[in-house]
Amino acid sequence: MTITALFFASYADVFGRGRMEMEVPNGSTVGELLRHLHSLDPERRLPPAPLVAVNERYARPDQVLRHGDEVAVIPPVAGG
Amino acid sequence: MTITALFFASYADVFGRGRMEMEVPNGSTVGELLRHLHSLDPERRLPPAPLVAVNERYARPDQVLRHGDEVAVIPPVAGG
Amino acid sequence: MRAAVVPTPLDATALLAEVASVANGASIVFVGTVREVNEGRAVSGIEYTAYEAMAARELEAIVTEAVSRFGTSDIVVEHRLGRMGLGEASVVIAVAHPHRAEAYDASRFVIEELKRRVPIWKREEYVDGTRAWVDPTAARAEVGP
Amino acid sequence: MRAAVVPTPLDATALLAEVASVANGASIVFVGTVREVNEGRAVSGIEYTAYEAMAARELEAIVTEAVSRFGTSDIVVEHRLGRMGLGEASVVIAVAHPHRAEAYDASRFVIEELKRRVPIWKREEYVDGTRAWVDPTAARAEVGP
Repeated sequence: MTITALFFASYADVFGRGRMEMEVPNGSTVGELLRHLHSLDPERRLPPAPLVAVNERYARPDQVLRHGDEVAVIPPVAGG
Repeated sequence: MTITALFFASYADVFGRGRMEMEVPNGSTVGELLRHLHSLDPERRLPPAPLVAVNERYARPDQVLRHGDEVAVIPPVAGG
Repeated sequence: MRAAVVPTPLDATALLAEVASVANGASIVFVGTVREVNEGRAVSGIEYTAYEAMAARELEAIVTEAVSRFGTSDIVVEHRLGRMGLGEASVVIAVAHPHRAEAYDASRFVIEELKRRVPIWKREEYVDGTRAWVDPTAARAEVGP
Repeated sequence: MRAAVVPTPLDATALLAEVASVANGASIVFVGTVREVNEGRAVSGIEYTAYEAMAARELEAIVTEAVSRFGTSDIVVEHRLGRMGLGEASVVIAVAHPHRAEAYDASRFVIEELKRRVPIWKREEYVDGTRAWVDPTAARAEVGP
């Protein structure tokens, strides 16, 4: 299945882009997607357990992804 | 000696005026002035121990008054 | 820093501008206004009176204490006297500080101290035509219509 | 109640007017502005970016929580995105309530929750020509000039 990964702020610098369409196995979890992203980041600039939002809501690592989900990897927020 | 007593808000209603020039014995204290004021208020509309300011500063009952002092008897404040 | 007791309408925007500075990251403006209901009674207006010279002195003392306690000199307070209708502002406190926690604390300090010790009084006017001095320490005494 | 993420300059006076009501005795406006110094470094400006759809959703969720928790619907928050110079406002929170204690608490609640969970980021620009993403949870990562 396909999901869309979004990267913001310093994490967009890590991956050199803000958006990535990705093929992942059916039934993948947020945690499994993060492990895949870590494998694309050999310099370990992404922290071990970044915040993740699925379809604009914060998600836990065990949340199961579905085809078409928008998965945002969220750096420490600094609004205000 | 002479002092000026000031009455504000509901206390001005008690004495029917906001200002009274008063003769008091030399060496009178704030507490003694209050006892005198209570004697002028047979209906007991003035509370037993109102706040008092002497020359624009809050004063204790044992403060000794001097000729020319401005003594304000201050109802519960309600600014803001 | 500045403190004043004034007879004229207050301008929260002007006070906000007065404390603004590129040294500050947080500005807070508190505005106290006349409410249409107080303790269940329908209010039509409030008249504020003061022991003016002492009120100005106490307000200044409070601001001076806040400046020293919270570490910013960007604090301005104005209290209006006279009759105010519903929604009109009786007091405005503007505080700016490099950091927000201190800005909130300083703003709160000024209004709480003001209510505790500045010699200002208010007489509420009710829609039924009566009026009464407000005594925050007790039940109210009624005064004629 | 209203929450928005906007690209345009903020107007604290307009937000104050938006929450005003004769039902309220206290209005508080919080304004967050760009400071000239942060953690010892001379700042020339800040660029704010966001996950915009989620930021708007989270801001609305925070305001909805505040409305329910503090008992007033007179809460408005706007966060600006884009580049801001020194002294410019990045966020304005206006709250009005019948009573001041709840007004202060609601205002504080909104800014603290905003800083905790709304997906907005800032990149500071320094007078030495460098810039860096601000990470409130750690030391900063430097990014080129």
